[in-house]
Amino acid sequence: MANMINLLMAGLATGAIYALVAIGFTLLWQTSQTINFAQGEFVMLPAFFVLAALNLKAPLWLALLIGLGASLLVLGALFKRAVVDPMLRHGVLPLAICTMALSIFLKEGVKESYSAEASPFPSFVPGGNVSLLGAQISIQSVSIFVFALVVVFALQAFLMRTSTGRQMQATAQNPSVARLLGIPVERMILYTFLINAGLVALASFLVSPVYLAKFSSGETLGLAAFIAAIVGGFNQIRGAIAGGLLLGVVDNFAAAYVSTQYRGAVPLFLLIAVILFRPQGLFGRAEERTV
Amino acid sequence: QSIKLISVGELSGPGATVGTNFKNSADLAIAEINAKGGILGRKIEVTHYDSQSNPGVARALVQKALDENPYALLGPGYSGSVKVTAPLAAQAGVAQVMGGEAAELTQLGFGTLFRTSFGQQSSMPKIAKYLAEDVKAKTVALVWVNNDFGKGGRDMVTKELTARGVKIVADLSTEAGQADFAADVVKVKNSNPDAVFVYLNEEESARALKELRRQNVTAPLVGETTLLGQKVIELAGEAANGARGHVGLTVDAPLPALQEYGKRFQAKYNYVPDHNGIKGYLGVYMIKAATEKMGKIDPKGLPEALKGLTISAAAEPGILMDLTIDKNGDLDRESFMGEVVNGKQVIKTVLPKMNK
Amino acid sequence: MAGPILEVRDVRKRFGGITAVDGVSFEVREGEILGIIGPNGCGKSTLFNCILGQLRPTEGRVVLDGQDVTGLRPSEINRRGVSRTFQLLQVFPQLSVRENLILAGQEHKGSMASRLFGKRDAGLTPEADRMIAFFRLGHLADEKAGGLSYGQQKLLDAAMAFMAGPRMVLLDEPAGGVNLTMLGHLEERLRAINAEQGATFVVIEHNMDFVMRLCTRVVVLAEGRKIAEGTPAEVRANQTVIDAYLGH
Amino acid sequence: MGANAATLRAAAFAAGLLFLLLVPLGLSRYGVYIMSLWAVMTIAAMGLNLTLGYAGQVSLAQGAFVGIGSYAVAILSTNGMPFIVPLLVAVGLSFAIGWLLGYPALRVQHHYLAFVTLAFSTLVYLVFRNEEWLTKGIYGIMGFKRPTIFGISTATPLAFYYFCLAMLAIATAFLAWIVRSPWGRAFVALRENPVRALSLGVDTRRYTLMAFAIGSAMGGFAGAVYAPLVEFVDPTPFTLALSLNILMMVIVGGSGFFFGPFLGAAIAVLLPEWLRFAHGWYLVIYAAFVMGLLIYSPTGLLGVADRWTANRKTRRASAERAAASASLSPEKP
Amino acid sequence: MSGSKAAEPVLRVKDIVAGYGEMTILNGTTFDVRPGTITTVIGPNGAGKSTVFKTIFGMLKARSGSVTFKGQDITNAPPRRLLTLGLCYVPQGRNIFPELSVRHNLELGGVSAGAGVDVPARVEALMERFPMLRKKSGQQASTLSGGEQKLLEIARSLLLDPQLMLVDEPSIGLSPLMVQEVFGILKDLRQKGVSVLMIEQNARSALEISDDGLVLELGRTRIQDDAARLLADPRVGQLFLGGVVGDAA
Ligand SMILES: Nc1ncnc2c1ncn2[C@@H]1O[C@H](COP(=O)(O)OP(=O)(O)OP(=O)(O)O)[C@@H](O)[C@H]1O
Ligand SMILES: Nc1ncnc2c1ncn2[C@@H]1O[C@H](COP(=O)(O)OP(=O)(O)OP(=O)(O)O)[C@@H](O)[C@H]1O
Ligand SMILES: [Mg+2]
Ligand SMILES: [Mg+2]
Repeated sequence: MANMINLLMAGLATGAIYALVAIGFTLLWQTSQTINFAQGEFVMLPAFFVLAALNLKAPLWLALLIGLGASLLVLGALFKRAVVDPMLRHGVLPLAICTMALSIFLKEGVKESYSAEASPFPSFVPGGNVSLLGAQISIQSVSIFVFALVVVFALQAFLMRTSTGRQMQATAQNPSVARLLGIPVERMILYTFLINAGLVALASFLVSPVYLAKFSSGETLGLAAFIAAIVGGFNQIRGAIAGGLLLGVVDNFAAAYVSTQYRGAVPLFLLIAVILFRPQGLFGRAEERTV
Repeated sequence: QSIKLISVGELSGPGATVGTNFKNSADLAIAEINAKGGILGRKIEVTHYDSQSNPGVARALVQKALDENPYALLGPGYSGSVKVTAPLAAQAGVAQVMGGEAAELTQLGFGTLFRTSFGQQSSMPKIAKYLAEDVKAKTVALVWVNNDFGKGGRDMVTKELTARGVKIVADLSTEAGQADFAADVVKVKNSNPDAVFVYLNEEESARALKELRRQNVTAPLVGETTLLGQKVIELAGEAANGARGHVGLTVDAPLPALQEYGKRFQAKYNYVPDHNGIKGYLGVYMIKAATEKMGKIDPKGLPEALKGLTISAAAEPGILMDLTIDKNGDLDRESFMGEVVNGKQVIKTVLPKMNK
Repeated sequence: MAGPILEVRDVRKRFGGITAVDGVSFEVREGEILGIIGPNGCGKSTLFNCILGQLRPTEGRVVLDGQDVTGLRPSEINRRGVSRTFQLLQVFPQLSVRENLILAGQEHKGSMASRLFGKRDAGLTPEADRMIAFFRLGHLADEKAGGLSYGQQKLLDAAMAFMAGPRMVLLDEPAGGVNLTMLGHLEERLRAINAEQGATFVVIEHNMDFVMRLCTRVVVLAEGRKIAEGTPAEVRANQTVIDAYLGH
Repeated sequence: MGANAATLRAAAFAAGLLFLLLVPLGLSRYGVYIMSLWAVMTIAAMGLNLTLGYAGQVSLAQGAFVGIGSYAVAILSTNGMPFIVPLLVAVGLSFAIGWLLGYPALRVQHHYLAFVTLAFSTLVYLVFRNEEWLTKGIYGIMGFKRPTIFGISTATPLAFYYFCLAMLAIATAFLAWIVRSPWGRAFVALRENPVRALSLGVDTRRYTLMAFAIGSAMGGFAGAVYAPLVEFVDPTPFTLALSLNILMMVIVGGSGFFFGPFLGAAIAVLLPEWLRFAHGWYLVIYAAFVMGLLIYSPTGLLGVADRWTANRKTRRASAERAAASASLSPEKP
Repeated sequence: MSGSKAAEPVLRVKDIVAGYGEMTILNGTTFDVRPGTITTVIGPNGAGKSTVFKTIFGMLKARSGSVTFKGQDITNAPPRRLLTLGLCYVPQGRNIFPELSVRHNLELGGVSAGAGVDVPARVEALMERFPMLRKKSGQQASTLSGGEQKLLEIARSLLLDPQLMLVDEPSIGLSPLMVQEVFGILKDLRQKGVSVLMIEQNARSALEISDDGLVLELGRTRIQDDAARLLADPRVGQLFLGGVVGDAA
């Protein structure tokens, strides 16, 4: 029993990390119909902005601010301007592939210009553990969990309750009609990418103390988050939480009770059951009427 | 005219950390040698090719390297990549000084293949012996990374432990880059072993140590260089205390030469090299020593010159520690048993060369 | 005229809490031209989708040639000689007009394997070109269908339904957006096929002139139910129909 | 004018063929090896181009099929079978597994399908790595020979290159036949508008399964050539990264264009090699180039060419319309 | 009515050349819309009617020629500007946000409303007018029937109190009752001084409520005249109205 709780808690902690990154996937999809295969690298990069600032002897708070600013600029505005804008009209795949190239670009770029080594990353959350149901969980994990929840509910409310949020969704679903109604399409898309950039920066600051700052740390993270987003139902932000936590927990239980050798695949196949049973994902809306 | 070395290594992909350490250290060694006038008065020139951690690409690049008539080849670091490329080097008769640790590599009889570290066939018996005789473990749980490095070690240690009558009660494969070791540690706990053998890369070692401590595993944690190196201590903090095991190559070894090397490396690259770094460094000095023994720049003669060569640190400080290369291309030299105490690696015993 | 080619028996379709089609029954006799009319959102298109397998009815049966075809896949129903057009534009945007038409006919000849070994156009180019000429799309034959105007796409959709020489065609608002001259043309064509080949038509249409001229019988739906059935003249005079649908 | 374009295309084709036949004569062994790798990757990408580019079914598993083909050949060849047997097994096995992989596609689409194929790809990798009794696990399989065809050994790099080229020619001819048959049109219908296709009697289920099966079989075929090229098969090349790379080849070359994979594979295989002069930065430059290319032409390299010819055609049609329009005089009733 | 030449046209389209990519569809289209009138555009399929509207509304670029609205040059002006000037546009086909609810679709029509406009109140008023919209306000818009979607679009365009409405075939998919309703709305708008430019294939009904008529063919204005006269013109009937309309009038 203690084992079970231990596994559950550890799974939730990892799952919260996946969820945090997965939110970005669903956000981008829901508000601009883009899939960003560089999302993992987007989480990796802000940590290096911070490290670079720290190397220049900036205090931690300032370094984090600089990291956030740089992310908004590079991963938000610049990404949107240089990569997304020219490709948005051409469907999902070319842009997805382009972001795949971007992920190579960022990964290799960081490796060459900074280091191939993992660097420890300072945590702005206090260390230590709290005891919960007999399991020790780090405060870091708890804060990631809480943060992910807060972000999801805030974003959900923003998209659903505010006019700007709905304009963003409208832009994604039918940009030409949105333009025709006078929705500032460009600005809506920019908001989307700025929010995403802020999100990945914060995710980066929370996750890097656990995962370490390393050029390749986005690989597994990005993939896991992609899966979490799909399982949650790609077009629902709150699905990302469910998907992330489910993936984290299932992964741990599968490794403990099914097979460690096949750990990479067992959870995926269990989650495929979810997808085949509910093709729109756990929380997703059914596809629109086609005829 | 300069001496041309070509290095093919894992500079991107999953092995990037391995390959980059190897490359940086090789560069360091070459810079040092060139600063002192080179080998036999000739400067060394090196080209690095990136195998993307993919054996197929490595093969292509070794072919490319051989097309360029190098003096010797450095790398790769992944045993699989070594295995596909070794036949090409052998066919061309060019010495290949590489980083792979899989036991079988030097038993395939290529004749041009040379290690820069212990193969697992030398390190694992030492660990098995330590587990059986010093720790007096009757049962052991294995936690290993499922790539050619980890699997090779696991297979070897399993053989050695079984031969000594030690029972393997848990055999846990983990993934490279794995972040969450909760499930593995639960399994370790459930198997209730006398000792745990942990054979992972440095980062994963750190994470595994943290999780082992979190779940209060009290059995001794035994491993190789990758469990108790400086890097692991840096990443795992407190959790590293008590980890112990065999140390083949580490900058923390109680040898001034090794520590000096570590400092030079850190000064140049701003991080602590791991054992793969030392491999790249030694590789270059092995070539230097063999060449000087021959007294001429002769690529075809280099493999023969390397075989059976004993290099003393007194004569060639760059070799860091006396070593002997046997006729298969395996290394022999002293190694250590160490333990992490209060965030520092402490060497407990010095293990002599095997064939003294 | 022969007996019913199609029987719709008490078909019901629910979407969550919404009942779009609420127990509709009627027959289509071989060789007739049946009109289906009714206010917006009364379930006409949903009914078509249920008949043709695009949707599975929640309840009720669809019987074709005396065989129960409820829940069969659209492709199977199509291969029994029933084709259709769509209310909202449904063409293959990246294929040329001619390719659209060939595609519409190719699956009706031979088996899947024989198609692999057969001619590239399955011998359908002449027929496709006849269709193109008839619908006055000649200058657009090699254009991508996605670049046609609304009415042209509508015509292409109709042309596709005729490619395989069907026994029965279900048309969902064929007149919408089609120029009147062209519509007259289409009407003649329908009549001709009906007379010469005995093909059966079921037409959903809001253009009452078109319905009155063309149809031999009309079924009226409102709020998912059948509220009237009869000749065009009868229906037009029916007060319920006037109130619910026609207006004054 | 249509004839003009056709001649142009024929000339380009002939020139390309001549180039492929002659180019190895000017290359080092390494260059020849890379060209062989290009041929292999082109075959794999052509398969995915059928599944994705023509039929519109997203698959992240093409790399797994290359792996399945490679392992089939490696395992059977080490057991001493003549090359043709392992080759047929590789293709047949991939076809069958690809068919099965198509079933989820009948239920889910887009990113959900991407996920399912991704899971499959992960599973296949793990099977290669873990089922040691069959695959020798992480250590890989070595010691099988390059085939001897009609008594001619393909052991030398040059001979093997021509062997790869011949295999590429077979694959090309086969695929050309498929997409030029009515099947090709049905595949495109699947991509463009499955709902309409279904109502026109297109058995979308069977075509979907076929698209997966044939595409996968070509992946297996590529694998069957890959194994003797590298003369070593281990699990590491067949991770998800390979599938993604093949996907990139398809998109960069021009998804849904017959010769797209040729160009896409050239970019993905040859370009990094040309960029090696940039040392550590070569992948950065490569990635930047690919991004730039896609930003310039999201429809891929052949998309540019297609747009160009389409524009020429349109200009002509436009002129005709203008002339007809000019002949209409405004009437005053 | 064509006699009232005094008033400056509210919309003047002059020598417009436009098209898609390399394809030129409009080869110098010219016409005027008088203030407070309904003008109906008819013509064969593919004549370029929708293209004219798209060009006026800034969705396609005019390569040459000019569009003036109340004396202001609005050639190639972006939609947002046109909306604030008082133009609105209901395109042909399906133009909704499929995954948003009916109510949200409707509300988005008010995005470019000025500060003083009470959008919720107007939404309420429209729902009063089209009870269907209220009944289905929470439903995802894509699940509406074809005709219901069109009504939603028309309602949405009314949210901004336009001064000139461009409507592309409003009658497609609408039941006769609904067509009457919509045409009634257009007439009411005219009453309030709003001008309407409408494309219709349902030409008889449309011309009957129109003041002016316009025949477009191959991207050019063939005829522009009083609607009643156009309806009566046998040549127009023969060529564009299926040959039956002329007699009917
Ligand atoms: N997938 C769905 N989910 C929920 N409601 C639906 C769905 N599909 C259709 N409906 C509802 O069913 C009703 C009937 O729709 P249908 O399209 O059949 O109407 P119709 O008679 O064809 O109308 P029109 O003349 O406007 O085309 C509509 O009220 C619509 O809102
Ligand atoms: N998106 C497009 N791309 C290329 N060509 C187009 C496009 N849309 C329309 N066309 C072409 O422009 C011409 C005019 O189209 P338009 O839509 O303006 O016609 P229309 O008069 O509105 O016809 P309809 O009555 O059928 O709606 C047609 O010949 C069509 O082929
Ligand atoms: Mg309908
Ligand atoms: Mg139009």
